[in-house]
Amino acid sequence: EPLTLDFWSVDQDGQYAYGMAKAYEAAHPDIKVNVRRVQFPDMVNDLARAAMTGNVPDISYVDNPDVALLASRGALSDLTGMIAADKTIDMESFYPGPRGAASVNGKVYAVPRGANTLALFYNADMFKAHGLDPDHPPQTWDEFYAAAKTLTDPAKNVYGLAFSAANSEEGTFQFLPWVQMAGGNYDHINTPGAVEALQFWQKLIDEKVASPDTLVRGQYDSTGTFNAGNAAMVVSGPWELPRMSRDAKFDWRVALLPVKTAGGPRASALGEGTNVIPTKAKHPKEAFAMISFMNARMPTVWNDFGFLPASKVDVPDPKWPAAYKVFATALEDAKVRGPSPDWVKISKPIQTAVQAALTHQTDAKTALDTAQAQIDRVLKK
Amino acid sequence: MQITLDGLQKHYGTYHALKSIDLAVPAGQFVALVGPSGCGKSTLLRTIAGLEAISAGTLRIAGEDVTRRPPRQRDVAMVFQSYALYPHMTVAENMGYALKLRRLNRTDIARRTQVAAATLGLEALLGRYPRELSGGQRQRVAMGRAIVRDPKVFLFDEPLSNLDAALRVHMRGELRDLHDRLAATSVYVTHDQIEAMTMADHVVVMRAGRIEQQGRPLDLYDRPASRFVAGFIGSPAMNILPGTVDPSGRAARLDGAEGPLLSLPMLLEPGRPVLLGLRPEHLRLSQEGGARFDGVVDHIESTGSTTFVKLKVASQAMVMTLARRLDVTLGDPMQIGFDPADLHIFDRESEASLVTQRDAPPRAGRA
Amino acid sequence: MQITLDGLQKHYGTYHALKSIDLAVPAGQFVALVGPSGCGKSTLLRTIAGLEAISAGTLRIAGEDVTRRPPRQRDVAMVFQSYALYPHMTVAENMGYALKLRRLNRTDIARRTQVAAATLGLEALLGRYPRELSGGQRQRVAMGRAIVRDPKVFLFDEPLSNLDAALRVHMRGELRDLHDRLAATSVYVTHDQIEAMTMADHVVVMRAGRIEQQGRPLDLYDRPASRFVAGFIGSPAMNILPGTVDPSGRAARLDGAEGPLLSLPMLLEPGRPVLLGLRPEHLRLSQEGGARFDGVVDHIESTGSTTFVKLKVASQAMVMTLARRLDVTLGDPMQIGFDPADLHIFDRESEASLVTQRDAPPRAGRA
Amino acid sequence: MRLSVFDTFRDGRGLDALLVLLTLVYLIVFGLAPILYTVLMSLQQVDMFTLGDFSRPFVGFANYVDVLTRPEAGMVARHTLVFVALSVACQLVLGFALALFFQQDFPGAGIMRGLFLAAWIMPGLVVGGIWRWMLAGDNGVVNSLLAVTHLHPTKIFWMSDPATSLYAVTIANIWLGIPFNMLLLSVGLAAIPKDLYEAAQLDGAGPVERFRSITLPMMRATLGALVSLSVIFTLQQFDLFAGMTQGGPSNSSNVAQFWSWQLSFQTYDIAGGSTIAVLMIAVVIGVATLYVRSTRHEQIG
Amino acid sequence: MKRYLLTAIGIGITGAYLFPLYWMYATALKDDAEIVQYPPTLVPQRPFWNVGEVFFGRHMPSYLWNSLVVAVGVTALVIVLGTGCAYVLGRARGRWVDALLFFVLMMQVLPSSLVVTPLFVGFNLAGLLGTPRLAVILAQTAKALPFYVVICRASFAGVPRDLEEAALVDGHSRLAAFFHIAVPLARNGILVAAVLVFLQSFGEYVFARSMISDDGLQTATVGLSAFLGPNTSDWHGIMTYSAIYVTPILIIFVLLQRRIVAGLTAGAIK
Ligand SMILES: Nc1ncnc2c1ncn2[C@@H]1O[C@H](COP(=O)(O)OP(=O)(O)OP(=O)(O)O)[C@@H](O)[C@H]1O
Ligand SMILES: Nc1ncnc2c1ncn2[C@@H]1O[C@H](COP(=O)(O)OP(=O)(O)OP(=O)(O)O)[C@@H](O)[C@H]1O
Ligand SMILES: [Mg+2]
Ligand SMILES: [Mg+2]
Repeated sequence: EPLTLDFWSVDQDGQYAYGMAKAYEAAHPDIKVNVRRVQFPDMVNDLARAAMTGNVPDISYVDNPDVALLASRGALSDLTGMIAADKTIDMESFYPGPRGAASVNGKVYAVPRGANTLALFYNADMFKAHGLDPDHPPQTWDEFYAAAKTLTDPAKNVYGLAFSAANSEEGTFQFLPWVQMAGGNYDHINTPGAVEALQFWQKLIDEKVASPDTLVRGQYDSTGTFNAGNAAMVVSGPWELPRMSRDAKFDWRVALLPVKTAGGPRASALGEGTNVIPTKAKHPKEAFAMISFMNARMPTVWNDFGFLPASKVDVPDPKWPAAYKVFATALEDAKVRGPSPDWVKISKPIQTAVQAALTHQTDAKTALDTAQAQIDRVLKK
Repeated sequence: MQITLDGLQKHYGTYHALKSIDLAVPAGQFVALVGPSGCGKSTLLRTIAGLEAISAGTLRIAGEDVTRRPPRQRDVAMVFQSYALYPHMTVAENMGYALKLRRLNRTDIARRTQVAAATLGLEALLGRYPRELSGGQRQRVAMGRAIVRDPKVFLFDEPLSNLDAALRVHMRGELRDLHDRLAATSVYVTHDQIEAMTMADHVVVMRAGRIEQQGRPLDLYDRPASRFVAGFIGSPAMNILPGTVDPSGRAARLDGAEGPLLSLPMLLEPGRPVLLGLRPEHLRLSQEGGARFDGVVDHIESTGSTTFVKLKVASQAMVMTLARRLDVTLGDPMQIGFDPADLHIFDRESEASLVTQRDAPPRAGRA
Repeated sequence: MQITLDGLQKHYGTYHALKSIDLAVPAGQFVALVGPSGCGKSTLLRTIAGLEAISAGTLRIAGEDVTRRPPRQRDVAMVFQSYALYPHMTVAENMGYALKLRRLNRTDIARRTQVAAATLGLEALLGRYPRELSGGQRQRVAMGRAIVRDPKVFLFDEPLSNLDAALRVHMRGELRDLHDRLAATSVYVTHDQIEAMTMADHVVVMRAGRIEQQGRPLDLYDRPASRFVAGFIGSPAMNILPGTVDPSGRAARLDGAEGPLLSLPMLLEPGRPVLLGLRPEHLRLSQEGGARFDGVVDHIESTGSTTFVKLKVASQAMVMTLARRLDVTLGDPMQIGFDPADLHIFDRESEASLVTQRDAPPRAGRA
Repeated sequence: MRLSVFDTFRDGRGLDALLVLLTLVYLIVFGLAPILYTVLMSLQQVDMFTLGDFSRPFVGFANYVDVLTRPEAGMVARHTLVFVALSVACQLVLGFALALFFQQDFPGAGIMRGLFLAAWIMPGLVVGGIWRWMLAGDNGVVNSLLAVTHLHPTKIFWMSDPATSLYAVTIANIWLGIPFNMLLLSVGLAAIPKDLYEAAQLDGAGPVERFRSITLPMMRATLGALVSLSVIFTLQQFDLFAGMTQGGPSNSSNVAQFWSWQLSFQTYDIAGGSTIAVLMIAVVIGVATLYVRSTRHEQIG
Repeated sequence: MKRYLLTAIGIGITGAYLFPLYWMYATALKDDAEIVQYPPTLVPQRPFWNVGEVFFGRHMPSYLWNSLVVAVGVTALVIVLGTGCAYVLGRARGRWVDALLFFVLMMQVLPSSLVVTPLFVGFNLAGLLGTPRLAVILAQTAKALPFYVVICRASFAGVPRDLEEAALVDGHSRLAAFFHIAVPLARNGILVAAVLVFLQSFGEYVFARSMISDDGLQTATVGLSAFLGPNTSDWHGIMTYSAIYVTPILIIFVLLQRRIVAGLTAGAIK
């Protein structure tokens, strides 16, 4: 009778985990893979609760910033040894971002399953209509602001820009690259550059270049407004490509995020997650074999599931080749959030600070100082 | 305040509860409304109060058409048959509620409540809730609620039915006094003959949603227009026996084997089937003179002051009331006398009285 | 079934509603329970039914101690003063419910319900819900609920108070027949003198939670043990006037200016303050012989058959009942006669009767 | 004679005891235990990963100090108060108005009343989503209707303006609570004997006065139950915050229950979350006490 | 005439109130672009309706069945456990009753999301997680029971006591009088409370999500969350799904309203 591997993921039918499971079962008739869907925000809770009762899966998806947390609490198997013995997984082949997310204190607890990052989508038709050159999307923050300002057309309910500053991890995800470009990071969130980055966002909202609802909209809904023609540009990721090509009835294009000043450092966010084996998994060996199998199929994730490959592999005949090139470039500078076992406690003050400043409850500097104080407390512990 | 009802009708779904009621109650009158259970008395009161939508007809109070006026614009006080006490208010609050709504000040309310409570013997219960009262106490609170006000119109729906005799006599006097003092117009539903006869200026007899007869109390007693009214007014009810006018036309023979011949106070067509009515209290024992017939004692009951003798007369049952004890054995024969002027005669078919046109019999001074 | 109450007490919170009731109702007896409103009649019935927890004392039915038995093990049928009809059942269902609980089959239930409904004049209303009935109709349904059963014990709490006179007379007969037919034991609360006197084998007079006197109906009428019972039994109530035994000891003078002298049927200490009682129906007009005094007509009421004359005698009020009309004007002087044997005498202090020991006066045959 | 054991459960005090115990035992096992566990956790150092083992260090009231000294604590308390007070009051008033309206006899009253159940059927996630769309600043239908009817021509950014975000959630919550209030009040209204209104009318009471002195006191049992349950439900409302504002912008619409959830399940600080829950229990104790006291003045049949 | 005016007003009020419900249907018929369009379209311009795809593609029959099992189980359990308690608390008075009432109300105090963790631990120890739907029923019953008791108590308090006394005299035990007289007369409150409990349990989310791991036993509201991914939220799908979920229940309640809600006015007790 076939051995059953329990595989928890956040995917929906037809996405990564299901596709991989089908492929793996086809290749290994003696194995059955039972995929269970877990809500994205619940994954850590469920894994922790499962660890408590012992009903853990054999393989699970874990979001990048959560690996450190779970690993530090002993919930994840140390894969260092198995990877060393394995022929297909080479940690060095991963981009620095994904690689950083997978290891804690030099030990590897996770294998990246793919990656995504942020870039700037823009509506080339609107660029033309407003006399902007669609072949030269904005390169710096100033150009970016100017373009957004030009593109904003309240009479037609069009904002120049859409992005997300929601009170959730998405807000941190979108904000950190701008801080990093200005010379700051999550652990130095109140540097002058970071304050400037936040003030730049403030300006976008204050001047109604981006909708005030940016504060409550996730990336998906923000991009929806872009697709509907209510925003001329949107900061978002490759996961939107299928929907955009279906819904956006205009010439849309992708560009790298603008940098603060010409020649300044680039930065982008690292998204997507990893596959892990929980500590109490019943079939760790078989589980690792499947992880290895999945890793081997990294070149197909772009076309099959809309992920960027997390490692430097050749993607043969990529869909949306132009977009692929931009995102692959962006990924080079994508930085992992953390890693820190207390990432959520770092991320929360950042979200709050961003929102407090954008709604002018405090000024940018004070907001970020407050956040920094809270982050310091967490990091010192 | 005069109350005038014109062609009033009331339907409950398909049930026709009031069938064209015409009634005029002059201002200041005290009207008793009597009739068998279910004939529509409460319904009539409720339409006057404005609690039931009227299906047809008009209602005027003091000349004004109030058919569509809400109850509270009619200035009517009513004692409900079901009491309808406010369960969440004490006795005092129940009684003072109407006054409170009239914005009387606290001391006035307390004073008037106190007075009414004293009248009703409720002083000790003012702080109780209705659920802590006996049946009669509840009824008194219901009454108290009406009498603390001084409304234009009083409507009483059997307000004394649960009170003992002494209290009832007392309340009769109080109610009538109140009525006179306020010069109010009162409509009073009762099943108590004594109440109807002694309190009211005018009695209305209802039957199945219609007014059967109305008039001064003693007129109804003396000259009931129909067998129904004759049987309804007076207690025990009038003895009504089928008979046939004999060939002379001056007497009638009771139906049944060897029915006795009763002389009639008037001339009727011979052979006409009639109903002969004799009130129990108009029957006498073996008296010389006057009309007379034989009966057999069937049953005897005494209330102490009054004795009810049930008789068999030519196989028909009759009741006789005597104002004293009687020492007879069941089965004893008895000779019964009566004054022919007390005989009521009704058409067998229409049941209408055949003697209503005659004058009131000269009854007074017959002691 | 015999019902025996021994030292029964009932408290409602701090209110002492029944203060040690001792009562033995022999099997098959029909007992009337009378007393002023609020004296504890309903409470007593409810304790017999098992609806109130008894604070002290024991209750036996048919010799068995049932003090702590639930109502259903007592086989008691009760008519509630408040009716307590099931609002979600039709008239027929209300009446048949107890039978259904006894697992009678459907046709039996229907038959018995039908019979009871016919007795009560409810045939046309069997399909109605209680809220669609008039007050008297509801009361009849409440009664129907009790009489469809054949229980050991019947408890009636003012079951006829909302019925018209004719129906009431009819129901009196029916209830008494039912009682006899089932050989049941019945306890019957009523405010109606006639009901108590004519239906009951035994009358219990209650006052403020105690039994004041009990006995055969006419005994209570003839020999009330106290001023209270004297005033309570009989309607209109007995005239009770303060007086003082005169020096002869054979007569008493009514208090007040020029109070007349009434001869006494017995010898009392001279100068003793007493209360003199005379029933309105024992007073006569200007009759030669017997005792006699003068009064002035104050007010006259007539029910048709009976006339109530209110008199002023030596500035005290008296009522006289006459079994006929009277043609006098207010203010007329009147000479009043009475039979000294009808005089009741009570101690002014204790209000106890001073004549209860004497034999029943030979009243019969005084016609 | 005493009742037999069997009989006491049919006729005596035993029946009351039995009926009460059914509920009581169940609630002690499945209701009280988790509450005590929560209280325990608020006194310990716990996070997501130490939930299962009981040998956790006790920290006394450190968690309370920690939670209460956080910068957002005061704000959250204030928001919770506003949210609960406003929601409960409006639900009650609107629910009462609707119950009174549909109490009248007109064709379709029953069907319409049934339709009001819709809000109770819809999953919380969907309700949150719908209101989010409807109150959206740029493309929400509410703003669009306000603009079309010239009530408020400029757009209101309901959820992203800190001045309105709490009210946006409150509006949605009021919508959600109306059927509950309306239905239970309808039940209470139907149980009031008609003749009391009739008596009051004759006593001269107008509609307002009748409502005040008959309807309200007669509904005491229902109102007590309703208000206390409404307060508790409102204190547990979670979906709308999750669906509409996530407590933002920057806590301007954060309330105790959402904050407690955020701490417990977003930052895995179970101790902090439990602490807030225990503080909320204290509020409910007050509500429950008021409710129990109010039942003393009820009319019991 | 006035009655029809009232009907018209009633329709107006109901319409306004149900607008969010309409918006759900409208959104279900719109594509993603139309959903965010401004000004919003009151009537979907390019309606498309993928009921079948959502219904079968998302395993709705099995989800709905599981929701039904949970809801029926909870409602039955709550009625069995709670009705008697509500009755006693509505009838008796005194310090004990106050204490009980207080206790019962307090059991309602914690949101599901907080009690689920201790219950999860306890149920795991007791082995109840092996029968996850039963576990959810037990947990949700604890949540709904206080609510039900408090609501029904108010209805029982309104039943006149003398009716029960009449039943005792007619030959009922107290237990039987409770069943045959008190319960029918308090039925409006019981029915409404039971309906609310049923609907609440049908839509239960937190317990089902945590305790049921087998997708074949999962309930409908949890199935709904499948439309929300880490980077996607398929509003069109969510609305379609919930339209499918809401519509039949709504139809049932409108059809049954004669018995459920309209019975309210008919049942005046006194
Ligand atoms: N729940 C209660 N709390 C306090 N007192 C009560 C309660 N129930 C009754 N009583 C009092 O007990 C006394 C006896 O009441 P009961 O109902 O037995 O009177 P009753 O003789 O039947 O009077 P009625 O002829 O008016 O019906 C009354 O004075 C009443 O006020
Ligand atoms: N809601 C109703 N639906 C149908 N019929 C009703 C309704 N209310 C009253 N009735 C009927 O209308 C008739 C008149 O009722 P009403 O209450 O006026 O009688 P009543 O004369 O006061 O009788 P009672 O002396 O018994 O109180 C009765 O036959 C009664 O059955
Ligand atoms: Mg009536
Ligand atoms: Mg009584």
